[in-house]
Amino acid sequence: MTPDNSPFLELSGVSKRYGGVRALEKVDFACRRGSIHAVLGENGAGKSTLIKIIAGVVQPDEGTMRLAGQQVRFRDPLAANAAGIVCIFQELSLMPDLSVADNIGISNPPRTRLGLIDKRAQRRRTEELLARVGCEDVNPLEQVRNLPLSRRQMVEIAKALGRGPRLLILDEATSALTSSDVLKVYDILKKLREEGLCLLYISHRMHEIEALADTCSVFRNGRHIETFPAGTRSPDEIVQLMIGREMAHVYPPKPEGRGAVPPVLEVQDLRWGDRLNGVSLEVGKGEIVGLGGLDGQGQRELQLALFGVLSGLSGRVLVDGRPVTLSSPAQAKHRSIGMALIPEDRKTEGLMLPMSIADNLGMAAMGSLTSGVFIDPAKERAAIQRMVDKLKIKAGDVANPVATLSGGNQQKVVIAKWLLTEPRIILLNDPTRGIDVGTKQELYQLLRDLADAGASILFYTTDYDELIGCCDRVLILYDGRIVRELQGGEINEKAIVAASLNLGADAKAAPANHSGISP
Amino acid sequence: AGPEIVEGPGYLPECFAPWDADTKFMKWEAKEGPYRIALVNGFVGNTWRIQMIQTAKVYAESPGIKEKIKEFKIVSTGTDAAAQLGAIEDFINQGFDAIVTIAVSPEGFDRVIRLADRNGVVIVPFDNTLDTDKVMQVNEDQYQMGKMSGEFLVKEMGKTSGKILEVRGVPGNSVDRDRHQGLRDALEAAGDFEVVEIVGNWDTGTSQKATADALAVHGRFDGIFTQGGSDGTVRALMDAGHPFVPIAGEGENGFRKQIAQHAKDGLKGLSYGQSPGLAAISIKAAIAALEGNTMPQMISVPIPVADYTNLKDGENYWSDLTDNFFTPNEFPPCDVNIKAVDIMAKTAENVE
Amino acid sequence: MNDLRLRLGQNLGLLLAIGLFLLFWLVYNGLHPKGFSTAVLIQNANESFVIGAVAMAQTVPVLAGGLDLSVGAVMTLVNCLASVLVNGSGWQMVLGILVCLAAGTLAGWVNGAVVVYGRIQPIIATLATGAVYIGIALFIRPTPGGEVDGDLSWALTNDVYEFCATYGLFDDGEAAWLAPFAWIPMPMAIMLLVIFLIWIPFRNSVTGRGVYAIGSSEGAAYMSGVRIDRCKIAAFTLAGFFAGLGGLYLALQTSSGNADVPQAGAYTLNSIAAVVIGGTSLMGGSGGAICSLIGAMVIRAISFNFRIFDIAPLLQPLFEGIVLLGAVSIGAARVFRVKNRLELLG
Amino acid sequence: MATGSLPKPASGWSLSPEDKPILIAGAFILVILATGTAYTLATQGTASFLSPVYLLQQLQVGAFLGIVAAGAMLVILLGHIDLSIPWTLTAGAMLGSAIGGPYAIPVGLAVGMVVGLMNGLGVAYLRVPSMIFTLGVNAVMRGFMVMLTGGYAPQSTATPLMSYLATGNVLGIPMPLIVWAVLSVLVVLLLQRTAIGRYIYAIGNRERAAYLSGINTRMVIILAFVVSGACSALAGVLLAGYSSKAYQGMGDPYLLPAIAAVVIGGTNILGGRGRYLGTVVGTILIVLLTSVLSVMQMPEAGRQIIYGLVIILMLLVYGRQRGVIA
Ligand SMILES: Nc1ncnc2c1ncn2[C@@H]1O[C@H](COP(=O)(O)OP(=O)(O)OP(=O)(O)O)[C@@H](O)[C@H]1O
Ligand SMILES: Nc1ncnc2c1ncn2[C@@H]1O[C@H](COP(=O)(O)OP(=O)(O)OP(=O)(O)O)[C@@H](O)[C@H]1O
Ligand SMILES: [Mg+2]
Ligand SMILES: [Mg+2]
Repeated sequence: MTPDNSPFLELSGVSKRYGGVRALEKVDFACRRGSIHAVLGENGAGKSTLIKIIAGVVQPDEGTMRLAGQQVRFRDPLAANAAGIVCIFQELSLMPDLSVADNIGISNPPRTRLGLIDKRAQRRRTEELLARVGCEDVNPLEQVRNLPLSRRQMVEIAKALGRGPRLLILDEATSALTSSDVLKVYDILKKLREEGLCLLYISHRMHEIEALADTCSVFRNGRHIETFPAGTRSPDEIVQLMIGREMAHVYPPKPEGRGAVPPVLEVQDLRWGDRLNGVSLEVGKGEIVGLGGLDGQGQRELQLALFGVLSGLSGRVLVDGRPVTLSSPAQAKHRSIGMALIPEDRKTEGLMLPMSIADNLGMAAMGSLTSGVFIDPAKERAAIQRMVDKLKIKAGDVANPVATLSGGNQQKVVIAKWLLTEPRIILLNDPTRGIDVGTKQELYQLLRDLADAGASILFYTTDYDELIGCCDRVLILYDGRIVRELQGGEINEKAIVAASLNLGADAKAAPANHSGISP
Repeated sequence: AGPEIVEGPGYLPECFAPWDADTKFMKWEAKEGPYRIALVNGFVGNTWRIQMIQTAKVYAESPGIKEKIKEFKIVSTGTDAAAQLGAIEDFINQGFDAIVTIAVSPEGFDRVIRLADRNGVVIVPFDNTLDTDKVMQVNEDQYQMGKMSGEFLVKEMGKTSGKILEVRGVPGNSVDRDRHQGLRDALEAAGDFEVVEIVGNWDTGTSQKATADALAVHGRFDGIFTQGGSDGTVRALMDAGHPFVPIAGEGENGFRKQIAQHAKDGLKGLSYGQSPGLAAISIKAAIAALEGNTMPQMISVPIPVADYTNLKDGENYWSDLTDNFFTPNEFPPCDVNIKAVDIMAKTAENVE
Repeated sequence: MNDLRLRLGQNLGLLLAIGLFLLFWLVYNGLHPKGFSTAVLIQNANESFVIGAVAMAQTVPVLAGGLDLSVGAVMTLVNCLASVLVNGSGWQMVLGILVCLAAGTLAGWVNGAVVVYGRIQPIIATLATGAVYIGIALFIRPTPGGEVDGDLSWALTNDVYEFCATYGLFDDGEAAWLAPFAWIPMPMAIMLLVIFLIWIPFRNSVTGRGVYAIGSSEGAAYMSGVRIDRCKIAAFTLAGFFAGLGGLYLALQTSSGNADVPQAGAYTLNSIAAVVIGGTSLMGGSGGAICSLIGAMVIRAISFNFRIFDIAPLLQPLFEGIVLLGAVSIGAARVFRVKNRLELLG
Repeated sequence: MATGSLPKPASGWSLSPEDKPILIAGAFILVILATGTAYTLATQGTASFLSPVYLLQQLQVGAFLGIVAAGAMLVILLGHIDLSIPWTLTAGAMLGSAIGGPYAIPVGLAVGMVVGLMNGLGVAYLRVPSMIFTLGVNAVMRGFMVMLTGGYAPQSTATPLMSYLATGNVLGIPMPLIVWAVLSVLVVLLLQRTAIGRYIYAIGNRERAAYLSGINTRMVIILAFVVSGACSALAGVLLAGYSSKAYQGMGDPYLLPAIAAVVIGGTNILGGRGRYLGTVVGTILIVLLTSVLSVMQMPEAGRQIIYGLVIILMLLVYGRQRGVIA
């Protein structure tokens, strides 16, 4: 099914294999100018491979690509870029030590007569681009490493815009954005569409697709399944196309009317620098407590603090009523506390990418896999197999590097690694980032099962749906403090958004960068 | 103003012997004492240099010299020519009267010599000397050491052909070059010898390993010349079960102990010594020059040599002391009487 | 104001190094009988030039995220080459100097090519090429020696006045307009020229910034369309040029060449120390050649003080080691201020 | 991949990237021996390089380097480097023999461990790059030894036990080889069968993730440096036994060859990947190459060039590193 007016980009018969894995199989694909084209599919369906081929990052094994009618083949991203193809990859492509301005102007900066970089002009251009994505608050001289993840993603978008794209590709480029930023991105993308750009949009967030896409293409197992105009299929139908089967309920049912549960984790007046300003909370046995709020209100710091990563804390943390001092993850992991943290960035914080899947799975629970000083191979193999089965990790061979797994399966490995330690308190930081709906559903079920088995879960997510669907209680952080606790029926989008903006609290306006959103 | 070139004979010829008949004599304007003298060492980190520094320190404190020195400073700059030249220039700037030095490189002193001459400073390179005749230098004759060793080997082997193992020193160094040349000239003059060359870096372990390899591959040698790390060479010989053969080497106490112990089994050894005591003689020469005496441009210090026939425990080697120090240290004609045992092992008894 | 604070914050390491240098250098000059004189300045500048150039050489590959263990070897190679080439008539000398600089640059380019096209880790690739360069240096100069033009050597190791006087420039250096600059030591003048004509333009070029980008995140740089290969080769090539400049100057300073293996090794290791003391991260991405030049000057200024203070000669190496260890550990103070331990981990 | 804890399926002809360097280095060893033999056949008509005496002797001498390289490898696997090897080795040997008697060896090893502990503390707690901290520690140890030697010249003679361990043999097998073999077994067990071994690879791959996995990364780093220090000191003690004395600067010829041996054996210089067997093969390669070049009386210039080219060549044939985006 090809669009009627002539396609801007056209792929025919494109295949790509990685060893035995068929990432793409005889794919025909086309997209038009002036439209937003969504690419959908499960984890590992081949979406990223598709756009990597378009963007010149990898070379197809066979097939041809035509751009505006011309046959093309890109050696590297630079060549694709020259042809007007700009890509915002799933993995951020910013240089953390360089300033925002240097990042944005990295490949084609304004130059002086001598051919050197014109710093002043570059700065001006950076300010314009930042303004265009609504990030006026970011200083162009600031090093990117000092920006929070959500700002970085916005800088990434500004950078892409600065390169004058004809075809703009966003591969899960919004996965770390807060909903207010997402709205800004919507506006930008719609404007670009009007300007006649061709946009490829990959996201696992169905409502983003609904809000934006003109056309949708679904991929499954490396094959192009179907392309259809947006709105002609219901979300359930789309999901069914993606996973090739019927979807049950996304979220498992919450347990009803539970009585008072004894708190396992208690936090009293926790403070850290200017990021945590007196957080107090309790998490009971078997409870899933959501952490909500705008991004960067101290949720990440709270979890890191509990996990022993931060120093210079004040306040009290009690586990099972006993005060504990946590000064390292090793201590937090210890059986007497039994804490686990699923970190935000799986590639740098969760996994040793070049090491095998098996090694990664065993890494946190090494203590329980050894007999005496030596690792017990039988015990280890059994434990790993158990986790692969339990989380349905799609891996050919657990001796392969974990880097060869798709993002979703990598995330499962991170979670499985911690499940092996049999944690009683689980801290989750955006665990479903960049994960397809099918896998998400499995994860939600898993969390509920863990809670039912007695674990206490503190679940930070930027996705309201997850807070609503998954959590027994939701705590909203604002400026390093808990401003609102929502329970039962109170947990709805309106309440969450209102609390996140700290509306209702006395006249304290939301910070400038997050204004402009109406619940 | 730099030194004047004058006619000999020089001052105290029994100590400050001219190198050869062609050696020029130099004379600086006499200066009032006491003097400020600096010793600019390069590399530090082997026993020889440490012994040299100790000797210089003790000598500067010794009666008769102490009174003539107002300030005595020692710095080690490491194997960095720029730093060494910088240090020398710095001491010239600071107004020192004489600078005694072991050159990191035999070249490159043109600039500091120019500056020294402008400022009337006496520079005395010793041990690793310079390839120039513009300064007064102190050394033992390295070529002669090689030659003497070659002649000794020929004499002890009692034949005019055979296979000789030559364990060389640090490649590229002028000392290595001169000793090597001396040996080769002596052997060439005496007959038809096959020489196998290996590099021992003047280091016990390296020469031991290189010797072991050569023995394993070449089988038998009739004589051995080793520039340094001599005890390692002998040890390799013993480990390989190679019969003892005539050997010429450095002045390490360990080597002399081995000779003394095994001479009767055939380890007929010669031990010459590049003495750390050169530092003391150089200081003495610097003072003599500052006092306005006529000095040879190149001072030849007699080579302290001993062989298996005249080794004497407690006199030119010490069987109860560590292997590492260099036995020849004192030069009575120069009134340098600092014994190696006194500075390098004075607390050896206390250590037990 | 805000910008200034940001810039200062991004250059704390450099500020610290400048502070250290001033501390050591002012104490030294204060106690030196001829402190703060041109003679002392010339001597200090001469002594610091080579290590400074080699430290700058080390910096560029480090910025791109790789160490160059061959800088000392390239320096030595060019030093030996210069001892053969830099003499004769004026034009021969100019040609000799150009050939020497070109040789250093070529050696650097080879390093870059091995790293880029051979895809070998820089640290190990340059360990190997360094051995090759030393071997070539030994072939050129099996024993130390050679002859470098005496006048040139004298002129370039003194102040600007002496340089003009030697070559009869600007009324033998007496020109009135020259007076304010006459005291500047030639090595300092050369270094300033190199910084302004080579380093700063490089830093502000697309390729130069690409070097920083690669050191910061190679994958991101590639995705951003940075020409990785070109930038890496440029980094190593520029390193070769700087190292060659150091070797050339050493030849002028010593009017000879010396293929001294330990000396080459010492220069390489000192260059890394200088880079660290100057505040350039060994991980790459931030810092710069000027930082490392200051770092090298700190190292030198420490040893200047050994000639002023009376320290027992056999204690000096220990003292030196402790000061070095202290200097490189100063950055560690940061560790105790960091409240988020993740920031310390790569 | 790094440790291959679970068996891999037979992947046909293709070698695992970990095995390839080992086989190639092994083949190169044969090339070196063949070249040497051709030389001796031509010059003396003997094949001395193939004689058991020569080979055993190389293994005996290689053991010193092998022991140093074992320690160096642990540190390199972490993504660090230990430049303090030369003077740790020397200090272990000098202080060990200064004490003498039955305590010589324990004291020597303890010295190495203390130096390693200093390195570890500096790297793990102060977070100073190991490249530079160990360089400083090396300078300090050298200064310390210089200070001790002047005027105090302690006893430097190796004890009989040290000499026996370095030059004795059991059933014709040189003792150092046995010591090396025992150490190797321990290192292999450590790397492959203990949690610490896994942690070393994990930290070498990504320290941040290892830390967040609840690994006490500081302890692991310190431990690796302590083991490296102990290995250096052990080599020093044996070397003192071999030369029957300890002396200044005895460790200088060991640093670069040890690093080269580790790298030629296929260990990634940036950490995280490498097998111990590779280090053993790399050691033997370096020792044989040195020895053959020495016997062939190759001048220093040629020797340096050959070392450099061999390293580059080996790494080139090992296959080029992964691209940037892998
Ligand atoms: N570099 C690679 N080496 C080996 N296999 C790869 C590689 N890159 C991708 N694959 C394989 O190709 C298939 C398609 O991957 P791709 O990244 O395109 O999926 P995706 O649709 O983007 O998934 P996700 O939604 O998880 O991002 C996967 O099964 C993966 O195993
Ligand atoms: N280096 C590699 N070697 C082998 N296979 C790989 C490699 N990289 C990726 N793959 C395969 O490619 C597939 C997709 O990888 P990719 O990282 O593109 O995931 P993704 O589709 O983007 O997933 P997600 O949306 O979950 O992030 C995986 O299934 C994985 O098996
Ligand atoms: Mg993808
Ligand atoms: Mg992915």
